[in-house]
Amino acid sequence: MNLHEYQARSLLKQAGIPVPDGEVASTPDQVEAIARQLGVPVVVKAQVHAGGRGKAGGVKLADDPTKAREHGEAILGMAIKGLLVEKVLVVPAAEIASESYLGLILDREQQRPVFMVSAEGGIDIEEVAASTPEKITRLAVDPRYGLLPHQAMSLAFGLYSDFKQVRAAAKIIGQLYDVFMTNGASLVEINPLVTTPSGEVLALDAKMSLDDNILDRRPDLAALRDLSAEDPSEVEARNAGLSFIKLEGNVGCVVNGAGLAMATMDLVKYYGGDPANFLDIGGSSSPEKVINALRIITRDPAVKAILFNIFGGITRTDDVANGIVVATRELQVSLPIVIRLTGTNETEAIRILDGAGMTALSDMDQAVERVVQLAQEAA
Amino acid sequence: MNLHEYQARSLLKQAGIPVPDGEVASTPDQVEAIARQLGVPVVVKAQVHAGGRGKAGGVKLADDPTKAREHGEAILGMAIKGLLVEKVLVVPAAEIASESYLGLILDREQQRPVFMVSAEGGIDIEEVAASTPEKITRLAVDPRYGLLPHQAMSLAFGLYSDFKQVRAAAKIIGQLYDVFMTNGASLVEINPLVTTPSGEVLALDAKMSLDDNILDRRPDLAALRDLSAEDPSEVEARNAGLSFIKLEGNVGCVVNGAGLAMATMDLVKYYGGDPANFLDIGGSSSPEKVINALRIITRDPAVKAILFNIFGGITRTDDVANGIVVATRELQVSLPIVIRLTGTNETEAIRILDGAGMTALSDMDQAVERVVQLAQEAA
Amino acid sequence: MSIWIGESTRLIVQGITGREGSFHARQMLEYGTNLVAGVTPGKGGKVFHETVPVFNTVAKAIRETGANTSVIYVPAALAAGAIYEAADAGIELIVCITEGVPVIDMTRVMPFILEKGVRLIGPNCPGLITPGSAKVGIIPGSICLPGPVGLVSRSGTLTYEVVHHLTRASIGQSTCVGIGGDPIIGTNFIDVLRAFEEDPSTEAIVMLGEIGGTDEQHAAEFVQAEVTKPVVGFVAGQTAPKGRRMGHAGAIISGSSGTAEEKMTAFEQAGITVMKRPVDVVDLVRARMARTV
Amino acid sequence: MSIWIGESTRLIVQGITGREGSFHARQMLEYGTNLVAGVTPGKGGKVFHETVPVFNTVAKAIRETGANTSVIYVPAALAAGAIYEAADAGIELIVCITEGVPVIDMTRVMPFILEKGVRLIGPNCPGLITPGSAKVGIIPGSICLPGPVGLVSRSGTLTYEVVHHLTRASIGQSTCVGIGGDPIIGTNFIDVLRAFEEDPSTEAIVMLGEIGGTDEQHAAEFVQAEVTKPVVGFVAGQTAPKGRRMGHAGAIISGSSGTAEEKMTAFEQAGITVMKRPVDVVDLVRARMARTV
Repeated sequence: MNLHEYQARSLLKQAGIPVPDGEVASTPDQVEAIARQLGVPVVVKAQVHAGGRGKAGGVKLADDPTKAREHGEAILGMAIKGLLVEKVLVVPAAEIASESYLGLILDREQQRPVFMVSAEGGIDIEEVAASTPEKITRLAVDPRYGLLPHQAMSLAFGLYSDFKQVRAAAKIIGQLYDVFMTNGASLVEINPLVTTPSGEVLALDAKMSLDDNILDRRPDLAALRDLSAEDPSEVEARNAGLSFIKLEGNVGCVVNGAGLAMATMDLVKYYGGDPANFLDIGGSSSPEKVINALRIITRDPAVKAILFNIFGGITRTDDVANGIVVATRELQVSLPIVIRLTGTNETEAIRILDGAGMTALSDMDQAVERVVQLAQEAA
Repeated sequence: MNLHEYQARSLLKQAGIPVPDGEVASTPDQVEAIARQLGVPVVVKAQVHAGGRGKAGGVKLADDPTKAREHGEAILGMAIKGLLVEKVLVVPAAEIASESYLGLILDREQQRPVFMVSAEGGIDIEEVAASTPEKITRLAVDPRYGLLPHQAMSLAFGLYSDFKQVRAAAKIIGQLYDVFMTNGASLVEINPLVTTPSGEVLALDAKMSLDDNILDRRPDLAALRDLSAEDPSEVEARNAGLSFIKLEGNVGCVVNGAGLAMATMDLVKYYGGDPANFLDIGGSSSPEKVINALRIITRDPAVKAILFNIFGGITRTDDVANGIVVATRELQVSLPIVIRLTGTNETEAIRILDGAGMTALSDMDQAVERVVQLAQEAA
Repeated sequence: MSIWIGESTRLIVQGITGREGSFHARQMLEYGTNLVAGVTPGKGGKVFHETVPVFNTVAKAIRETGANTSVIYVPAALAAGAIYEAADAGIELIVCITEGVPVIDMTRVMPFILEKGVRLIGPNCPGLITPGSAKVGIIPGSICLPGPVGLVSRSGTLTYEVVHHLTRASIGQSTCVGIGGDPIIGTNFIDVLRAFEEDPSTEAIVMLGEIGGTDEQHAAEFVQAEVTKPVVGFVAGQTAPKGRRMGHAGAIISGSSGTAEEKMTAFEQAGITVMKRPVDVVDLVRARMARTV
Repeated sequence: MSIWIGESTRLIVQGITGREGSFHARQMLEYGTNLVAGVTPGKGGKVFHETVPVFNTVAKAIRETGANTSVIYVPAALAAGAIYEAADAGIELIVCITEGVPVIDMTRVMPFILEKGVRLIGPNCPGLITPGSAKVGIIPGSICLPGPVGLVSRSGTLTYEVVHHLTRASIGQSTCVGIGGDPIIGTNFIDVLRAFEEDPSTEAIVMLGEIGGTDEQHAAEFVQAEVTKPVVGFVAGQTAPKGRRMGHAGAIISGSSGTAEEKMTAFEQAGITVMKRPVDVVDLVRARMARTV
């Protein structure tokens, strides 16, 4: 789960990391009021889960509160990479002497949190990473011992030559590690970490992603989820215990298991079709899950045909068959449906579908070819 | 540093361990008032750094507040193993179904915290340890991973058969580990850990010792030191940066280094004398340290002669010589003093002593023989 | 012959009295797996399915039954604790089926596992099966057939799909291993490839990867350098968009890294024959095995 | 010859710009020790005593000077961090002089040291000296003499006393090691005894113990089982009362365990000749060495 900048900076602040003042606004009036209260100049920043906000016009400097309001009007409601901006963060414009980059990710290969630090921070960090990777220092932390003092110091020595700033940065690096571990993050970034002309070290922007698996034990973090920033279908799917991602095609897919779901999408493409979604109903699938899955998929007007691809292992195919029968009846689905079922309780499943006037295929390729053809005919 | 029971139980309580209510009193009036407030029966318990309080009459049950007051009168001001009781803890008398023992120590050999747990707790735990050590389960904790859930459970399964009690005990065991580690303890004990007839698990008594080295970084814990429970000379010595322990003999010893100080005491004994103290002035000894050392030793009326035994390494013997000259003049010491100096700046030291009409020996055995003889003559 | 599980397996189920644990314990028993005990704290002394004793702790289960393998079906919040317990008690192979284990838990579990010299498979995996001999996890026994193909996969049902094709074509399997779809897992492709390479009963290897991370690329390098047996591979997620988690916590393409294309290229460069569709497994395995005989 | 330090020692001082560190750095230089660098964060680029470069980190000091040994004089609160840094950077022998290190810090430092395969001496110790060759720590060089006796001790000035007696009697030392008086220390008696046993230049061993713990008892068992060279021992604290910490954090008799009597008995049973007084070392070492020649 991605956090908004304003949420991430508040977690950083709680950990003691120096972050400039700032408030979130969702109306131009609020933007103006905050600008007055903080004192100008201020920066108005779109709060949206997308990179490249600055280049997209989502970050603007204002020299007076009225100008801040205008920026608020312009940014609130704009779309950045397809995402609607519903909130802006208003912060005092900091005078900047230098910009560094401080990142901490969970590294799959090393199976540890790994710092990535560069004295060349700012908006072009991706370019630094691509063209001069040697300018990024990487350091893995052994979670059994935690971040050791000399590790924080050595990273900080890589950023600054002034020892006061080195110490300040080392402290921030330690706090960043704590934020990461205590909140079960998969990524935390401060970009830029700036020095001011007076020598202070400040976190000017913050980015943070959490491991979804931590949310069960941390309702406080789960509450940070911004449903308005997500596709409503995906929110609905998650609430129903489904794993769903909307795509651009016209073949709706209902599959059990993430790997098989991806392979099914790939096969749709292989046979010349275009998948409308990724959807995994999971292992122990009740009829309700099938109903919810079908409801979400049929709401997408682009979908022209629907494929069920179920390999019964833990999943009982008769459960799924029951779900399909009930769902199509309840939702009055008029789209063509192709069903592929095999595995656990397959005979019973076929009997159930038969009784409802539906047929099931047992071969995946055959089913995918068929649904692609139906979708093309309907388009 | 040893904590009083009431201090230890308050740390346990902060960590979430269930501890019965209770208040500390230093007057019989307070004892009576607390007994009224808690409701009788209550137990009045001497707060003193000594084991065997119960057998010494320092723990008494009272059925009514007046009786509690009488117990308070009897216990406050009594001496247990030479220590004056200045405070009592008043707690409600718990109904007890079973008594267990829960201890956690820092084990030198394993270099880890080690739990010691026994289903046979209560006042006779020392006897259990001596006669049936197999009834005490030991479990070392790797501080890199902390106490693992199954370790706490397995200890708890050793105590109780009722699963609710097992779970409660496992939770307490986890909290005890946290108390130990966060406060830099060298020992924490709950004895007894009781079950009540209604099935609750409670810590009825608590004992805790802290590593003195942790106190510098934990002023909150350093503040728990009860100076009234210690020998005033030892308090004064500690404040002066000296390591001092009062003994029963008549030969005062001033030595640099703990090992040499012990060896000096042993040698006093070897030559038929009796050391009056252990005193280590430490490595970098200023003249002030010598003055303070001499002041503390001469205050003991039992001391009949004083030995300085200084092996100059880091310690500059001329510093010590200066200290001796100033101190004997300032304090007008009339006791015989034997000085043994050797090592760093020894020539200068002898010159300084010479100038003040004092002589120094360079041989330890010779010096000890001499001071023992002088003490015997003066006795 | 097989890898890691077989006739000498003495299995315990951690969480045997739970819904998932009891269902799959029964399946494993029915398949003929040597299930010697169950563990659920607080249920010690009970008997599961009339034959399997239940203990409060793994240590006790080992003492009483000589167990050497454990499969874990406890809730996500307790999974790390269950792994620690099994490893600490002396279990040699731990298979963690539980999904949703916080990755932060795994960063501490992994060094513990390595220090103890224990093999962990998973978490969030379907486990493994040696057809005709032992099943540890949730892979349906009915779709498997004893034979010469070793299979390793990051997913569950996609594995079943591929195994199903093999079995229908009468190509049996030595052992099928699902290593799981999480970012941090106990056993990776290379571990399984090495075991198959050393296992005399395995003659060919099928490897099912997916988008996310670089495990497949490293595995490809390993195959090129160390594996003499024929390998056929697949990568799921060619149509997956960047930056989105495709179900599995590990199946996410970040930046330009972790794409299916990149992985398939790595496979081809390493001499791994790449399947375009799951069904291709049959022809490709046949062709590669024919060539090596 | 000697153990652990000598001609090949390339020493750094952590905390070289502090009061203690700079004083003893000068002493070590004067003794002829190969002191190649100092480390104090924030003082990188300075030069100590006109010849010794100061670096911000141990890693940099090693890169620039090839250091292999470190001695630590930082404040107690920073000591654990300094040990981690030296071990992490690749130092092979770390000597921590700092006293007052919280024991809880050492419970985490020790497994780190062991994983890295590094030798730590101390904390709260006087360090070690190979007379005529290298001095790492605070043992006064002037009282030592090169020769055949290896000495190991838990204390500081008591060591000097005993070494002084040996030197005055023209009995030189191979290496003198002060292991420190804390409850948790990096190197114990057995480690040093083993090294002396293996060191061809050491012909006899002097071992100075004190009350508290059971290290001396274990060392005695080790001597009986594994040491062929003559060993002379001493135990300080015969007159110490129970339950009181005699200066050293480790010198405390708890219950009936850790007494001087118990330890002296263990020594005698193991064939270690026990000194009654420090001065006895001369006669006893002479006697034991004469017998073995």
